[in-house]
Amino acid sequence: MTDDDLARTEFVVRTIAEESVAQEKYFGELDAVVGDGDFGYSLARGFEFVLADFDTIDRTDSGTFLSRVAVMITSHIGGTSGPIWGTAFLRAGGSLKGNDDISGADAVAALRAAVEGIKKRGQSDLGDKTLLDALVPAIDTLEASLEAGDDAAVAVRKMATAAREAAEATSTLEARRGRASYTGERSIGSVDAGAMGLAVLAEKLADTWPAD
Amino acid sequence: MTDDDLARTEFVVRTIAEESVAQEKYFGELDAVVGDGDFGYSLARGFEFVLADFDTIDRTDSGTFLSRVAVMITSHIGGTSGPIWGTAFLRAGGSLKGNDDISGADAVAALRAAVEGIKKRGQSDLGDKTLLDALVPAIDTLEASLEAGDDAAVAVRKMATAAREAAEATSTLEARRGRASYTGERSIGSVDAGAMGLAVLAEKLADTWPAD
Amino acid sequence: MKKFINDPKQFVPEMLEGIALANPDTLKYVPAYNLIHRADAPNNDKVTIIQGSGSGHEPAHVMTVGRGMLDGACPGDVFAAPPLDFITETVKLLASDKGVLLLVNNYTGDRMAFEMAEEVAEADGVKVKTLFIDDDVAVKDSTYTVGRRGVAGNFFVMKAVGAAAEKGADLVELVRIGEKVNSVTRTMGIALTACTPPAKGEPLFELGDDEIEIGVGIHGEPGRRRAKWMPANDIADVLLDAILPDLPFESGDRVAVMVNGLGGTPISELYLLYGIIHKKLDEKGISVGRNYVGDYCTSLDMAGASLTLVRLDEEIEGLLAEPAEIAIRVF
Amino acid sequence: MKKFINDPKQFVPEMLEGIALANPDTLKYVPAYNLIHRADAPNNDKVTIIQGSGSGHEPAHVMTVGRGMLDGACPGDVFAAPPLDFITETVKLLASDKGVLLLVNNYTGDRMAFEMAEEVAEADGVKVKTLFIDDDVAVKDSTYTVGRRGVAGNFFVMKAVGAAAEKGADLVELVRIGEKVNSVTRTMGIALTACTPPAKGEPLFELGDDEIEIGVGIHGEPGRRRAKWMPANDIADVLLDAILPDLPFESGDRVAVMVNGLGGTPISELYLLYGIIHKKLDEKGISVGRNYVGDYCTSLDMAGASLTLVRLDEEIEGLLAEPAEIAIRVF
Ligand SMILES: Nc1ncnc2c1ncn2[C@@H]1O[C@H](COP(=O)(O)OP(=O)(O)O)[C@@H](O)[C@H]1O
Ligand SMILES: Nc1ncnc2c1ncn2[C@@H]1O[C@H](COP(=O)(O)OP(=O)(O)O)[C@@H](O)[C@H]1O
Ligand SMILES: [Mg+2]
Ligand SMILES: [Mg+2]
Ligand SMILES: [Mg+2]
Ligand SMILES: [Mg+2]
Repeated sequence: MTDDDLARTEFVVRTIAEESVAQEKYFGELDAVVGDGDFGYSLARGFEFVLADFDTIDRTDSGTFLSRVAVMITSHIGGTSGPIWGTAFLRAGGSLKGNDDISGADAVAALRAAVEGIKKRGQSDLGDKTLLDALVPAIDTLEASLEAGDDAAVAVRKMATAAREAAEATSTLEARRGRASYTGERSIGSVDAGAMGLAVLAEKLADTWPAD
Repeated sequence: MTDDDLARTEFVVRTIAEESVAQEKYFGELDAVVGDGDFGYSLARGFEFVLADFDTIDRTDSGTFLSRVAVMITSHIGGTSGPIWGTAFLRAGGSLKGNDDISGADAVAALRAAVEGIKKRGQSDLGDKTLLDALVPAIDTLEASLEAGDDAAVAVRKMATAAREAAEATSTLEARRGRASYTGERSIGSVDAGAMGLAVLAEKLADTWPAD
Repeated sequence: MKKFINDPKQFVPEMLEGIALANPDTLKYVPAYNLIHRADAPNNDKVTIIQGSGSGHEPAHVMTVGRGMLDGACPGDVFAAPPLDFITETVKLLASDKGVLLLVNNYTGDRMAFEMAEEVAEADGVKVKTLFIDDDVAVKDSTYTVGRRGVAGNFFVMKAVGAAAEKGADLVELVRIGEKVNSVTRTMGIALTACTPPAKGEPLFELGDDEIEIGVGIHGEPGRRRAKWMPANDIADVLLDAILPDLPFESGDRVAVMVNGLGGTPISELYLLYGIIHKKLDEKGISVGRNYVGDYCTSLDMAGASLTLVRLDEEIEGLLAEPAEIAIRVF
Repeated sequence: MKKFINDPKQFVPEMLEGIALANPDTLKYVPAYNLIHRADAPNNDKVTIIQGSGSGHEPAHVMTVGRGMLDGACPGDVFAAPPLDFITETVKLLASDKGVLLLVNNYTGDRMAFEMAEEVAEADGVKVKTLFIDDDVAVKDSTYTVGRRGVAGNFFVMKAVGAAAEKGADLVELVRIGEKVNSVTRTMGIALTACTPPAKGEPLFELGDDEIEIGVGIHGEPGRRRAKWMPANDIADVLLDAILPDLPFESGDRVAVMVNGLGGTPISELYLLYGIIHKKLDEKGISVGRNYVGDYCTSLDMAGASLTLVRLDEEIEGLLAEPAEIAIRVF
C-alpha cells in the first residue's frame, strides 16, 4: 500500500542520488576515455540538489514525487545527462501518476516509459552505445524475474547483474551518440560511461535493497 | 714575421668560431641552469657569419683582421654576448693595430685590452660571476708561462688549464651581472656559462695549437 | 593540476565574477544562471542574441558579450551544456519585443536543452528562434550520427548576426544570415596536448611527447586520429586538406581565415602558422579578405590550434567588418 | 618539443612573416633586421617610437606596432637582445625630423646594444633618446646589481608615449611622460611551468607537478624562489604583498591593473585571478580605473601570470584611454 510504495520510491531515488555523488570521480573517468569527462561532475552536482531538498519534495504519490525529482534534475544537471535523466524520471513519474498500489508490473512499465522517453529525447536507440544498452536488458531481466515469481530483492539483484554484463558489452560497440561518437572507431574498446554508470547504480540498489 | 702572426691570429679566430658553433647545445645548457639558455645559440649564429665571410675579411694585419671580426660579431650576435665579445675583439684588435711582429707580450697586452673593454662595456669586474672570472686568471697564467720561457703551445695549454679551474670555481660565486643575477643566491652552485664557455674554447686552442 | 584556481566547483562562478568586475559599466552578472549580459539588454529595438554552450572555451562566449556581438551568455559548467533553467531564466530576463535568437553549437546536450527551452519560451509567448552551428569538418556527417560539432566557426555566425541585429534586422533575417554564414564556414582542429578540466584535476587523455591529435573538437575529447608530431608546414597541409575540399573552397574564392588557439599555445606560434596557411591559400588562388589570429574558442589549457575558413560575399564581409565592443583585450 | 614550428632557427622570421601577411595594409616587414614597422612610418610630424628586446614575448612588441603605439619593433632572436645593426638600421630607416625614442627593457644585453646604437645614431645626426623600463619588483635593486628588469609594465609606457606622440608631443616631452609612467608602474610574476625555447627543444628548467616559481621575469629563467602550488587567493596575496609596499600603493590611489598571461595560461584563469585581485584592492581602498586581462607580454609557452599596477593620475589615465590600432585581436 501507498506508504510502502512511496518509501520504496524514495529509497530508490535516494540511493541513485547518493551513489551518483559518491561515484563522481569514477563516472568522470569513464567519460574521459573517449568523452569529455564531465559525466560524473554533472550527475553529482545535480543529485546534490535533489538530496539537499529531498525532504521538501511533494509526496502526494510516487508518480508526483518522481516528476518533481525530474524537474530538479533537468534544471540542475547540465550536459546531455540533464535532459536524458530528467526525461527518464519524468516519464517514469507520469506512468505511475495516481497509482497508489504499485505492482512489480507497474514498476517495469514505468521503467519502459523512461526508456521511451530517453529514446525520443536522445533520438537514440539500442546499439548506439548509450545507457540504453544497459538499461533495456536490465529491465527485461527484472521483468522475467518478477514474472517467474522472484521477490523484489532477488529480481533487483538479477537486474543489476544483467546491467553489469550489458554495460561491459558496450565496449564492443562504436558510439553513435554523445561526445564519444566524435572519435568514431576509436570509441570501440572502452565501455560507455552512461551504461556503466547505470550498472553501478543498479548494483548499489541490489546491495542495499531492504528486506520486505 | 707578419705572415706567421696573421696565420696564428686567423687560427685562433677560426678555432674559437668553429668551436662555438660545435658547442652550441652545451653552451645553451650551461646558460639554462639559471639563465635564459640563449648563450649557445647567440654565439653559434654569430660565429657562423664570421666563418661564412672568413676568407673575405680584411687581412692588412692581425689588428685590422680582429677589428673586422669584432664588427661582424657585434652586428650579428644578440643578447649580452654580442656587445661583450664584440668589444673584446675590438679592443684586442686595437692594441695590435699596425703591429706586424707580434710577441708573446703583445698577445698578452691585447688580451688585457680585451678585458678592460669587457669591464667597461659590461660595468662588471672580477667576482661578478662572468666570463671575466675565467679570462683574467687564464691571461695571468699565460703571461707567467711565457715569461718563464715556455713555448707558445705549452703556455696555451697552461692557460687552458687555468681557465678550466677558474671556470669551475665560479660555481661558488653569486651572479651580480647578466640574467643569472636575477635568481640571486640561487645562482650559487652552478658555473657561469660565459666562463665555462671560455674555458672550453681555450682547451680547444690548446688541443689544436700548431707546432712551431 | 597547476592552475590559477581555488575550489574547482567555483572555477566558473569565480571566472564570471572576474569578467563582471572588469566590466562594471557594460556587463551584468547573474550568478544563479552563470549569466553574463549587456547592462543595456534587453533592448526592444533589437533582437536579443543569446549563446549557450558549456564553459572552458573562453573568450567564447562570456567574454564576447557586448555591442555588436552577444546580448548574453549563460554557459553550463566546464564542457557541459547549461541546465534547462539557466536558459529559460536567461530568455525571460533578456527577451525583447523583436524576439530572441539562441545560438547553439551542435552537441547532443546543448541541442536537447535549447530545444526544451525554446518550447518553454514559446509557451511563455516569447518570439524565439534557435540556430545550430556545425562547422567542424573533422566529424563525418550522416543520418547515423549526431552531425557535426560547432566549434570556432561559431565566432563568425555570432559576429555576423550581432552586427545585423545592431542595425535592426528582425528575427527571420538574422536566422537567414546566421544559416548562410554557418553554411560557408568550415573548421578543423589539432591538439598538441590534452587539457585538464578543473573537476578532473588531470589531463583528459595521455599524449606522448612526440604525438598530436588530429581532428579534435573543443571539449578536450580525443580527435579522429593520433599522429606523430610534424612541422608546421605539414600541419597546415593537414588542416587545409580537410577543409578545402569540404565546401569546397576554390580558386577565386575570397575568405576570412581564423587561426584559433586552443588555450595553451602562444600567439607567436599562431602567427607562424597563419603565415604558412596564408601563402598556401595564395598558391591556390584563394585570397584572404579578413584574418583572425589568436584565442577565440579554447579548450581550457589545451595546446593546439584550429583553422577556420569562411567563404566571403559582400554581405558577410560587410557584417564582419562592423565594429564590436566586447570585454576582452582593451588597448 | 611540440610547437607549431618548422626549423627552430626560422621561428622568429616565420612568425614575423605571418604578422606581415596578416596586416598587409598597415605593416611592413624588413627580414634583414627582424623589423616590423608601420607602413606610414617615418612620419616627420611625429616622434618615431621603436621598441627593441628579444623575441618570445609576443604580442610584445612586434604585434603592438600601429597607430597610437609603436612605429617599429626589431627584436633579436628568442630571449636575445637585437644585435647592434638591427637597431642602427631600424633607426636609420624610421628616423623622423622630430626624433626617435627608443624603448628598452632594462637588461644588460639590451642596455649595451641600445647605448651603442644611440651613439651611432647621434653620430649620424639623428635626434634620439633612450628610455629604460624597469618595473619588476621581484628583483632587488642595488648598485651591486644590474637593476630591475623591464617586464609587462612596458606596455603602459609604450601606450602612454604612443598616444602622446600621436598628438604631437616632442622628444623631451615623451621622455618625461615615459619616465613618469615607469616610475609609478610595478610588476610581479609567477610561473606554473617552465617554457621551451625553440632552439633548446626542452623546458628551461624542471618544475614539479606541485611546484611554482615566484618572482619570474619574461625570459624563462627561474624566479626568486620556488614554492608549492597554492590556490589563486594565496597567489593574489603573494603578488600584492610584493607590489603594494614597493611604490607604495595606498588607500585612495586609483590604479590600472594588468593581469598578464605568460603564454600558456588560458584567459579563463586570468579573469578568475583578476576578480580576486580586484576585490582585494577594493578592500584596501585602492580603486581600479582601468584593467587589462590577457596575454600582453609572454615568455613563450610558459603557464603563469604577472600582475602589474600603475598609479594613475589624470594625464596617465587620459593617455591610456586614447585609441590604438595594432595587429592583434581584430573583431
Ligand atoms: N543521444 C543520446 N541518447 C541517450 N543517451 C545518450 C545520448 N548521448 C549521450 N548519452 C549518454 O550520456 C552519456 C554522457 O553523458 P554526459 O557526459 O553528461 O554528456 P556529454 O556528452 O554532453 O558530456 C553517454 O555515456 C551516454 O550513455
Ligand atoms: N655585465 C656583464 N659583463 C660581462 N660579462 C657578462 C655580463 N653579463 C653577462 N655576462 C656574461 O655573458 C654570459 C651570458 O651571455 P648571454 O646568454 O648571451 O646573455 P643574456 O644574459 O643576455 O642572455 C654570462 O654567462 C656571463 O659570462
Ligand atoms: Mg561528457
Ligand atoms: Mg642567456
Ligand atoms: Mg559534456
Ligand atoms: Mg638572452
